Amino acid sequence: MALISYIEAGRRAVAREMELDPSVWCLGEDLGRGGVFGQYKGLAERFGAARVSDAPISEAAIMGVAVGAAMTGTRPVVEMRFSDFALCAVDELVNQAAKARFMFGGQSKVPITVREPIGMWRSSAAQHSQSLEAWYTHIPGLVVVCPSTPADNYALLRAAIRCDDPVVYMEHKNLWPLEGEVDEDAATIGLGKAAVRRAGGDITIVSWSACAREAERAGEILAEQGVAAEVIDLRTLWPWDQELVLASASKTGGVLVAHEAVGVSGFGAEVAATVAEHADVPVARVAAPRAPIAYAPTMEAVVKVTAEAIAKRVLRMIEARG
Amino acid sequence: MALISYIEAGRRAVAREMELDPSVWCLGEDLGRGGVFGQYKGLAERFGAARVSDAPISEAAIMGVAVGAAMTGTRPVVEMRFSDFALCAVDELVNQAAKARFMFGGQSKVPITVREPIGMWRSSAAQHSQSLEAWYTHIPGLVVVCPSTPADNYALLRAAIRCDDPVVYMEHKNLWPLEGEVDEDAATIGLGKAAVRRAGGDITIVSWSACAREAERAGEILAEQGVAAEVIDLRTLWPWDQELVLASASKTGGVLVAHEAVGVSGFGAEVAATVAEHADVPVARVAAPRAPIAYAPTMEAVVKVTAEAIAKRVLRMIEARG
Amino acid sequence: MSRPNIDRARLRELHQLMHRIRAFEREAIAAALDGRVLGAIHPSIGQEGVAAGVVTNLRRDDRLLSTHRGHGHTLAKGADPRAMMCELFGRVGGSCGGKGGSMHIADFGVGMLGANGVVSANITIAAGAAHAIKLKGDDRIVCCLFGDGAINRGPFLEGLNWAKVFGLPVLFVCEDNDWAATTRTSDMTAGEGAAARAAALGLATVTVDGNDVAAVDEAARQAIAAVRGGGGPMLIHAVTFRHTGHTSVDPGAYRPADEVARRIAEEDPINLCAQLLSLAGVSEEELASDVAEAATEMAQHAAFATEQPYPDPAGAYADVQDVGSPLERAY
Amino acid sequence: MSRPNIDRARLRELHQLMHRIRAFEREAIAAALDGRVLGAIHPSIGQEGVAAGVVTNLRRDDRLLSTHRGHGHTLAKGADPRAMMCELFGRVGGSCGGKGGSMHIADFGVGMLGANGVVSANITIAAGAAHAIKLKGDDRIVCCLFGDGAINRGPFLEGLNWAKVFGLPVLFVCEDNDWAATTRTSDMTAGEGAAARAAALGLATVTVDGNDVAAVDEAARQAIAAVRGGGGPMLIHAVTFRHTGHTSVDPGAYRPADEVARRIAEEDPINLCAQLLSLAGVSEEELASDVAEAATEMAQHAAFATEQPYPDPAGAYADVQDVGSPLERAY
Ligand SMILES: Cc1ncc(C[n+]2csc(CCOP(=O)(O)OP(=O)(O)O)c2C)c(N)n1
Ligand SMILES: Cc1ncc(C[n+]2csc(CCOP(=O)(O)OP(=O)(O)O)c2C)c(N)n1
Ligand SMILES: [Mg+2]
Ligand SMILES: [Mg+2]
Repeated sequence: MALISYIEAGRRAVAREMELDPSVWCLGEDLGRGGVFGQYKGLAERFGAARVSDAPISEAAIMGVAVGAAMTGTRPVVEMRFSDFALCAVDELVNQAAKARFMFGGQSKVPITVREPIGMWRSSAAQHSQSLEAWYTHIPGLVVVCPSTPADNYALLRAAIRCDDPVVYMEHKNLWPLEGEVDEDAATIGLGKAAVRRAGGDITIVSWSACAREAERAGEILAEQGVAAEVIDLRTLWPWDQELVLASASKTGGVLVAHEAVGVSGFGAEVAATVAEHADVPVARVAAPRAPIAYAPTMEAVVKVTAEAIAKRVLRMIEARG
Repeated sequence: MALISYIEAGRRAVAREMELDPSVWCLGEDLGRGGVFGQYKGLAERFGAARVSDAPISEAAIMGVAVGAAMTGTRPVVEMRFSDFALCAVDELVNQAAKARFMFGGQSKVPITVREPIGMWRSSAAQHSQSLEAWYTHIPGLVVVCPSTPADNYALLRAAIRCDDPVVYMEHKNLWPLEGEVDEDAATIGLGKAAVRRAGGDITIVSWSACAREAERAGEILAEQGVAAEVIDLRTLWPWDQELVLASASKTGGVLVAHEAVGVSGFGAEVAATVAEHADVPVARVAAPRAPIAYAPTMEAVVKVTAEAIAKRVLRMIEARG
Repeated sequence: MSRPNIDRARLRELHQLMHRIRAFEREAIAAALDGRVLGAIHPSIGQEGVAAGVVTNLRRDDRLLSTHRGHGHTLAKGADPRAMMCELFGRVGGSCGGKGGSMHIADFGVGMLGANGVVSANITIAAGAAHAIKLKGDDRIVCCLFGDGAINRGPFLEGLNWAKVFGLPVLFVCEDNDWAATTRTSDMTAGEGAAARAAALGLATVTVDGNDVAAVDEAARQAIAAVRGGGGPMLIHAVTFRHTGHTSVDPGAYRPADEVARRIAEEDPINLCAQLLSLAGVSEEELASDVAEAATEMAQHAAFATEQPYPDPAGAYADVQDVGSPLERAY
Repeated sequence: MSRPNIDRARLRELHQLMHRIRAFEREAIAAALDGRVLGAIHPSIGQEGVAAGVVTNLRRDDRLLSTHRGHGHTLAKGADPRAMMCELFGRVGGSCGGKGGSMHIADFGVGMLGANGVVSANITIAAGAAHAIKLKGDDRIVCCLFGDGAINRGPFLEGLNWAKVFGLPVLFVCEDNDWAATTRTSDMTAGEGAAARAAALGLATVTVDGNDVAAVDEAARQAIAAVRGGGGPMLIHAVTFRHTGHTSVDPGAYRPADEVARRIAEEDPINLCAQLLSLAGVSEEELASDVAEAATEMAQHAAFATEQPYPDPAGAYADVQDVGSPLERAY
């Protein structure tokens, strides 16, 4: 066990998989110098420039090259820098990577891990702050992972690299410095397994990524007010742990989904709809308004989902129960 | 009033707006010869090649050019041929068109209408059959329209072209030949208004695009079995007619959402979640499995949402009421 | 017209292959007309010189990336025509189990990594397959064919730049048939076209008459040797002509009839090849037997495909992904 | 060093403008260091010769599309530096109401249609603005600046091809500072670069020393006249150097220190311009006053911006769209 940061956990996960499997390699802009956030620091020195490869500013090529290289026996880790820039490579991800196995009748798999850092971070404004995880959950063929702790980032990134499906792997930029205990020898977590961050019997709060930390804090706030919230961090959005969520829902009698992304057609809608279909309990969502993200801190902060907002909404749900 | 097809209605809508407003123009591949489905037949001859412009196979440029031309006083109608190819222009639509007005503090609007034909159509397989309307509903700044009748295609396409927001306008390829009465002098329908296709008090069925025709047929099947379904065609997905749907839900006591797109994180999730949040009634969804669309007709047909499947699901909901 | 160094046997092989490609597509077009083939078919009739001349110079373990107009490329790479025909028919036994159809035909067993429904998308994928070869250090190469319309999409720039920057073993072939669907490509293409653009990216380029299969064969042989030898990526610009409409249902009325008629008469790669063979002493009977054999072979495959059942619908849920069932909580 | 035809008054103007740009950015960097500016700042210090030499040759009603490194371009187009400073500070009174920040700075009132956070995205937008001009038939032109890294993205190909095919009035300017973030661009760029690629697309091109503001001025004047005269799109390849890191927080350690020091010493456009002015008889005092005035002006703007409040949070919901409220059933 070691106390390391979320970013360092990601770095070590890549390094470990590169050690174990010579077919793993990384490609993306500025990786030779460690990547724009330092997620690849030292890896080019350790594994060579061929396996930790710089790239031109060519997102479409980065993704397309990874698809071709994955169909022919390598396991690329694709770095998109900001998930917003992955919008320059959507054909490659959605029409090619996600569909190749199916279209070709199973002749090929496309084992790529696409790292797409998401989220609001230091006044980055509309083109560097998006959280579009819901999009990828809608695309057959893709796996979607949104880790929120160093331990999960380590274990899930390793699982993603080992997975034979194309995985959209979304780290949250605001979590880079977050520290936590990581057991580098633990078994990898199965994709699709949620974590119960806090047990409770009064209400279920479902979240993921950085917002899961807010949900945990909301759990604490609520505890002070005598409400025992069960806080579930999905970690993986496709597949997602419906069993766990539905079991918790029947136990607590209510589910609130909280996420940083825009509420309309966010993944919270899928969770809420699924719960509504399968469990007869009230559901609610707390998410961002349908507006781009502004630069100025006041306007940026107001659209952010906070622990306080989550707790407030839970209290309204509890009240409504009468 | 005239009996015309869905495709012809779209053609006439564009022609009418081009007559009324000299700043309206169209751009896309093969428009000079009438467009790949004939949606622009005769327009180049009538309005000149400059206003009905061919384009290189450059989806990113087609969209980006439209953005620049829209910010400077023209109203481009962008033809993407198949919505699948619009995935080659996502940065331009999502990072640029949708955000420009906001990012620049209201200095500019981006009045583009992006025509993206969607849907399964004659063994077109995985890269020519997608329905990704849910994606665009998740993006602040965008309006999303999915008409299902010739009259709506006429009126809504005119409304879209007049709208100052970027509109993603999704016609369904399977509806091209559908005929219906169109009043070319009627007022344009407001974006965001749903249509009640069939009134009923037992259950609410919500749908849009080609699937709305299946929903209507399901209404007929159910009527034969003594179930009075209220069938709502949303027509516009953003904004969408929540008032109408919620009012119907309280009246009927249950809502089923049906759509052709993949169920997971489809727009049906948003509708179902909203209903579950605001009305205490059962909700259910009928939609495609999370799989790419196959070529062979047997495998294509099995994932299609039919009137029969909708009716069956409704009957299960009614049964569950006890 | 006489030529030095004509390898008669080689040319005869190419003649046979071109006829097989044409016969295959004639069957496919007929089947599309009568509803046995349901999806779109993009015939390459008239362009067989490029498919035959380029692709037969590849090794079986070399990789090929193709386009929406890929039957010829796929056959030339050695794919089983019976499985291909079944795929077009969407039947059991198809190369992709009926999931892809014409636009996604693939046979990984012979290194054919897929046609593609998105113009230009195969270019970066080809660069990726070549990148994998470089990482592994073997001596395969990748061949990537695309149309003249494809050079106006971003992946052309990004893919060629990538291949050159990393010195990858990939041969790009622009199959220039003058048209992109209903648009004359030159109307929408600035500058001198594929070769000039590739040259500006530092690639060595060759322009060749794509209707002269012997010339294509020679150019491809040389280019492939250079690429395999570590010379980095190259581009062949092959000028050819499609005889049919863009798809099997396109009458092609937008093209001047006289131009089409003239080019078919003067530039058909099969005719030109047959003339060369005649001059080289191949008899009319031999040439005719190439036609007949090809026709018979492909008619048999079409008849076979016609008899096959459609796939089990349950296949719609297979081959999606390892993690997360498509039917998990399906609606 | 002496030059024929130096227009002293013009050069002095450029000198003043370059100092204003530099002073603006020094204030911005200082504010980023102490937390008054929160978002990323990409300084163009060292590259002012391009901004000043090119953009001042545009008319006020011409249109400009810029990049993430766009302060200089924006100032040169005549935007209000006070509003710009407020924008960088995310305060009331900012050019974009505090919604955009440095990477999205825009002033439509002076034809500055936006910096852009996505590399290369401005190229097709610029083609579109030029397309609108052509449709309307007026005599404006569009100027689009981008970096040397931007030429490896698809929109470079698609946008230049489009502009040439439609004969549009747009001047593309590749501001080549040798680096793209931490990567030496030449390592990731095949062929001869921007001008060769543009030439392959049929554009007339000019390469100019971007650190010689007089040369840039002259090249831009000629190019703009040609473009405005209906000659179609052109590209200027301007070679320059950024003195700072990629962003204000980037120490730039990946660049050899000696190379950076040498290039700053030898190639600074402001120094070079001052030397020319000296030779042309402008006094040391006059030159020093340009520095001082620029510094004073921008310090005042920074002081002003520092005093402004942050915008009302409710602005987060405004300027989204006409149809459909962002708060409708918000959660
Ligand atoms: C990205 C994209 N845009 C548009 C299309 C529609 N389309 C299919 S084939 C074709 C023409 C392609 O022309 P070219 O590259 O010259 O190939 P050819 O058909 O002539 O063989 C077009 C526009 C597509 N499949 N993909
Ligand atoms: C599509 C995209 N990819 C990556 C980035 C991240 N990025 C911002 S600036 C930059 C370097 C750009 O280099 P260049 O075009 O030469 O401009 P310079 O910064 O040198 O002015 C990169 C990679 C981005 N903003 N957009
Ligand atoms: Mg062509
Ligand atoms: Mg640069």
